Amino acid sequence: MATISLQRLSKHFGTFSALHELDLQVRDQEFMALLGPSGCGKSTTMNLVAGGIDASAGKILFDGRDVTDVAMGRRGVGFVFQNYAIFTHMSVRDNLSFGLRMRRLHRTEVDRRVSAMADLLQLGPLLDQRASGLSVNILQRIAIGRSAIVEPAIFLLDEPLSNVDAAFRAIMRTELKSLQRQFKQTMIYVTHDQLEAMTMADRIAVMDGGVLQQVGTPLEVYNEPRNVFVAGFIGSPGMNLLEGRLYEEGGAIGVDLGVIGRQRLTEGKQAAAARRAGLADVLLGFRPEDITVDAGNPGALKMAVSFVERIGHRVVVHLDAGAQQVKMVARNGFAATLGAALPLHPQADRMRLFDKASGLAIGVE
Amino acid sequence: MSVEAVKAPIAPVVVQAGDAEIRRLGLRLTLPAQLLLAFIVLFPLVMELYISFTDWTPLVGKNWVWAYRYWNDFDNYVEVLTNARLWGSIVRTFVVMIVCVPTELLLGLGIALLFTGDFFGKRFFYSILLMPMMVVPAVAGYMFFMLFQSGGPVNAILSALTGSQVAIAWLSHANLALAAVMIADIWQWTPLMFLILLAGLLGVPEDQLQMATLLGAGRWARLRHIVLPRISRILVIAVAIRTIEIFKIFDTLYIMTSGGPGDSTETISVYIYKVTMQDLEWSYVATIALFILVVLSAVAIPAIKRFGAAR
Amino acid sequence: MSKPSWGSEALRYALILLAVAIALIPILWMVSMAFKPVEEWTDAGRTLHWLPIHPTLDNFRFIFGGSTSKLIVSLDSTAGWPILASLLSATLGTVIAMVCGTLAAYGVSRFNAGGNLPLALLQLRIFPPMAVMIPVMIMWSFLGLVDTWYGLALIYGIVTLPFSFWLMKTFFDDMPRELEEAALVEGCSRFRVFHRITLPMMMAPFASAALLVFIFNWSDYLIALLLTTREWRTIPVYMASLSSSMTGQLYGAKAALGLIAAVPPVVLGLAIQRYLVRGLTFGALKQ
Amino acid sequence: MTDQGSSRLISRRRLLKTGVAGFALTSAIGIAPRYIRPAHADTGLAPGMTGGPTGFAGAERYQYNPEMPEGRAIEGIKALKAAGKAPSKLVFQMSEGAIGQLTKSFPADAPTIQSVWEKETGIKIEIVGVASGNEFTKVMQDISTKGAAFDIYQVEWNRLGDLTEAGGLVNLDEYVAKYKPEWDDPKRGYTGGVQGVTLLNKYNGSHYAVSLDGDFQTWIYRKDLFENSKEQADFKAKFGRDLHFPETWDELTEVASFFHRPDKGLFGCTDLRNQGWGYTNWYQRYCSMAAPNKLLFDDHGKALINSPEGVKAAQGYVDGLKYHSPDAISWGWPEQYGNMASGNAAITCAFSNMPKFLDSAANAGSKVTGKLAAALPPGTRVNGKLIRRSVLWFNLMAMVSTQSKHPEAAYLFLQWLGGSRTFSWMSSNPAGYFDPFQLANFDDPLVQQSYHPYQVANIRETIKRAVPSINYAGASSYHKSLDDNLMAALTGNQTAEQAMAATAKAWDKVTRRIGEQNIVKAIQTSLPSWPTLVD
Repeated sequence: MATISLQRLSKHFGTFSALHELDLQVRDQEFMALLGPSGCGKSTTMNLVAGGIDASAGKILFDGRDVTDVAMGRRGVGFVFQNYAIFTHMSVRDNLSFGLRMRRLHRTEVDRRVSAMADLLQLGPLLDQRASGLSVNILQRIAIGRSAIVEPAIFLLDEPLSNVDAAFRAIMRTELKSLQRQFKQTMIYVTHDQLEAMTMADRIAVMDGGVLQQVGTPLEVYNEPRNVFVAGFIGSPGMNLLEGRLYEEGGAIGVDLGVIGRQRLTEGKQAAAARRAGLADVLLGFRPEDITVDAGNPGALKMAVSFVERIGHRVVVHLDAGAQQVKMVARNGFAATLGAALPLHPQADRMRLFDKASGLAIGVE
Repeated sequence: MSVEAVKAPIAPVVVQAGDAEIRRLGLRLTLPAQLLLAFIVLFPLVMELYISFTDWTPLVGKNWVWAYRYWNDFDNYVEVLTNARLWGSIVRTFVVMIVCVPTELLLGLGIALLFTGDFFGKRFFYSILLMPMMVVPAVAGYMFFMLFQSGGPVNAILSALTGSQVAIAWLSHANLALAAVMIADIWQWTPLMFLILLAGLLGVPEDQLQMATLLGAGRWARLRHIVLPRISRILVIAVAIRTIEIFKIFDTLYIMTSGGPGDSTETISVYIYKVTMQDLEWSYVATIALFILVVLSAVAIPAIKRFGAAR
Repeated sequence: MSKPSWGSEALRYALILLAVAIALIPILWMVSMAFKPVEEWTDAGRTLHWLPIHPTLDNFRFIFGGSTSKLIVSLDSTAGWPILASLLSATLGTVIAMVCGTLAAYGVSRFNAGGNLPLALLQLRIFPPMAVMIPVMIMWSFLGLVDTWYGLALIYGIVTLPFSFWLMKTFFDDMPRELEEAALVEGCSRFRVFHRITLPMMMAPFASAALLVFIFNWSDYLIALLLTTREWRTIPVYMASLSSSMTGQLYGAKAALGLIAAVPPVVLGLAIQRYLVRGLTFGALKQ
Repeated sequence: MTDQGSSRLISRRRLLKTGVAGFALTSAIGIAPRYIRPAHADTGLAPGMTGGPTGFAGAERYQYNPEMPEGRAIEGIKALKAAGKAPSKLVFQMSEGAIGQLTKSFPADAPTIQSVWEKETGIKIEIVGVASGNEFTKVMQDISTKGAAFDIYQVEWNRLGDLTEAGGLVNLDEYVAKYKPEWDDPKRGYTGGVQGVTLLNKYNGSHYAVSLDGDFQTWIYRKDLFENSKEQADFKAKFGRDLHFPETWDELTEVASFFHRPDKGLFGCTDLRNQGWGYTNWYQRYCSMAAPNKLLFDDHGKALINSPEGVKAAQGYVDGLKYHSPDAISWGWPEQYGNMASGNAAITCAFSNMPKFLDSAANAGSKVTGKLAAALPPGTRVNGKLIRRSVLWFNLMAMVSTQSKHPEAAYLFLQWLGGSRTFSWMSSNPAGYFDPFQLANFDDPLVQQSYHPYQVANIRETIKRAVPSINYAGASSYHKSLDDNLMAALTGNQTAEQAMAATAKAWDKVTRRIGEQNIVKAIQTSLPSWPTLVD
């Protein structure tokens, strides 16, 4: 059992506020990803949890136990550094057994657990090699094993894949995920790569500018972005956001996008929320993947092709009208001629509304 | 910071240039050094080998080339192997080594550890702590000669600390004199250890220390398992350098005590100096020199090679 | 990383200050002695004074020939010449060591030349100079180099050659060769390459190495003691003659001269701090 | 003593008068010797004199004419110059502490000796100082490295044999014959006449050196302490006898221990115990242990020191430490003089010049001015007779280097410098440690003035009781082993017995190396100069 609960956790470096009143609950055995652009405060959060730095304000609780003032050595957290910080002057075995030896465990016990861990990580044959000059995925295993072997309640990983080449990342990701399942440990995983977050995390905490933006499962943050930042940050390319005004016409509600055209909204909680909001300036959001082109169907949004990006299996079509741009992801067979105006049909149930002023999603609690 | 020792020379820069040309160039470049080396090695070797079989001394008033007239077979060699005072000086030199090198190492390491992390005045203190090793050794000798007078500062400080009138005659008592010269050496050369080891410490990756801490390692455990292993090579180098220098120790010591009282602070170099300049037994000294040369070649050089190879 | 507690900080300062004190006291004593008048030189049987009661420049005047009424002792020569002797011999010695050392280092580092030279030089470094002084004295007397500043410089150059060689070698080994290679491909002569590209890049390391070598030569006592008799006695050798039947050891004069002798190394040493580690470890350690 | 001195002065003036009368007469008859110039006021020379210092009271005593060794030397230089064989300068390697006697004027209004020589000959004297104690090392360095740095060496007398054998010294017989230095002049010359010259200047029957010193170890004590009534009372109370300077070594132990108060910064005795110098005390103890002398070798060159006497001497030497400064083992004579000067010792044994330096108004550093007195060395009672022995040791000599391009000129300078007139003037000069040893020196008022009558009288008496230390080939080795072993005994690394046994063994080895017959010969030649006087 290990839950982490961060309560109004803040960290200032002088006048700069690296983290502002973060509230975050991590469940037991949960794989929580801290996602955000660099400087969003995720690493700060991690270091606070690890105990590497002191909090300026707020509390850190492990299983309800306040550890805010506990020295990092005694918090019992496992840590995997960006570069793994392997003790390259030691053998693999000594790396794995380090934590146990520090805890003065009996030799036999140490050996038992080391060999167990080695089997688990398939490091058996390497045990007595010097840790220097091993391949990254081995190093990652050692790094994880070294921390896991002391059975920490919590496991922190600081962008472990950031200095691994792309081709290798896929393998590492799956390996990491499976390890996490085996250890059944609570993990906090810091990354700026949403792909990693999406594929591995149970839940994602999206952060920006030291403020938590949204917490949720990968799908939640993808489908129900709480604000324009999350909408734009998650997904590649991010969600299209078109400025417009709400209008009402014959009981039906829609968004007036000016030169582009008018987009009617299907009745539902969004429309309801929109009504409640009154005829305000809004942003209409829909994902590039959720657009169909249908000349036959009327009431389409008209935008001209400005640029075509062909990325193998798919095509990203850039369109614009006036000052507004939209990206559309199509199958790679898609034929588009520059300058040609296309009739766009965002998938009705996938459209989202955001308050232009606050940037918050409309109709999402 | 990285470490390297005697390493095999690197392959030539430009491959397309002919080997012959490269060889010629390399030869030309190294020639001056080679000549100097030959100049200082060849003649001395031959000359010392020659007179080492004779009884020749400048006191006989004839040039060394006539030394064969004083041929005495292996007497000098026997003397080298049996002369109690020579061996006394050798043993004494090693005693100084065994006391000073570890002391300097530990003190140096200790001070270096104090200098990890940041604190006010770090740079300033650092510079001051380096000063002793920059004082000309001969000058340091005169300095400590004054300091260790029975009416001098050292006793004054001891008196102040103990509260009783201390009047130790440091340089007049066999063992105390030896202690005094050791203290002088430690004073002057601990800074070197400090300098080197601090450089080493700064080279230990921060995240590894952090990792060790996370894994529950305390101060000492970190020192033992992370820091020391990581600076081991540096330690070896530092120790090697001091060992070599103490093996040759002369200036400070000679000025403080000229090897006295009696022979109680006589080290190899001091002994050789006395036999050379005061007793003028030059053929005997030549034999000692050859003896040292043989021993060094047999011990030191292989050690260096091994150290160089194990990188 | 680990949060420093107030206590440990205090302890750290206490220990550092202690070390600093120990490092400074002998030096300060010499400084104080240099400014003490004759009467205050020895405190035998009396309470010891850390600072001069009546500070004076007499000691400095004295070693530079200015007579001080207190000392009825005449100096056959003033400290002027010895200081010059130390300067000249140390400087030329440095030039010899650095030129030969650098060329050889370049040859070994770039052209794999020299064969056993590196090891031989190391061995030369380890060997106690005292043990070869007899043949050296004989050679030098044969070549008429005894008691000449250039004779002294020559032996200095040889003694510090291993040092300059190894230091420069490590510098060359570290230096990226791409530039040289490029220039060579451009068709520059090797000399031009060395002169136009290598040397300029090597200036800072070279200078620091040279300063260190100078400090070593400047610090020598033993060799000068054996190879100079009269005109070109260096500072430490000359210092020994500063004792008198009237006042015993001329502590003050020695301290004054010692102070002068101590200045260049300290200044130069502090000036090249960032190269010290590398320098003093024969280039074995780099920062 | 003082009366004697003044009476001498008077007689001297009378003598001068008659001298002047003498010239008047001879010139009247018109057979004025060609070299006598009339004494012009501007030369300042006394009538009949052709050279020497002028311009201060008593200068005439140091003036000379070509009838005198100094004058002959000057004439010799002139001849050399005429023949174009004279150098423009001579390099003189001097023991550092003596240089002042050539370069500082004494009395204040007098010229310096150097200037007088340079004025009269035009030959510059370049002086190179060597720290005292390093003379031999430096000279051997010059000889063995062919440094040719010097025309004239100055080394202690004991090294004469070794330096000659090393081929470093010019045989001066030819010049001595040619220029007649008159060292053996019965009125003005060396004490002991021919014997004295042989002892000091000759080795193996030839002249190799010119003595510039009289290093007979003399004993000095603090009369302010010895004459202090309270001290006397305390002493009497403690030992039941009157306090006076000790006559025997045992008394020395008592008296010195009595005055030994280190806590008050006063040491009982501060004679030397250090390497290279201390063993003169052993000499004095040892040689006084038989009547008339306890010899070092027997007739076959066998060492006699491994004997009860040798051990007793060594033991006394070691035990003496307890009433010395704790630093004594590392103190050379500079420290010793300094210690005495600062008033921190009651008794010492030193070179005869100690009063000249420490009992001198000119020496601001000295706290004992006017408080010193001199005495004969302590001795040993041998069947009723008191044997007191000092030792002739060190004694700086000047020698001509075989590497000199101008040996003759160099010799002439030494004849001039070592002549009884110049040397009387020089040895009186408190700026250096050359000591008087010629008869003329002792009579000289200036010497009397700077050495004080009490010490001059003491020196005369001490010389009569001084044994020569070893100065023949091997001396360096003999003394080295004695020195090393005594030091080992001092530092407690061996007993007095062991020390003497080891030394005797080493001595016999040296004797074998050099050849028994040579040593025996040398010993025989030196025997006549051993004292016979017993009290």
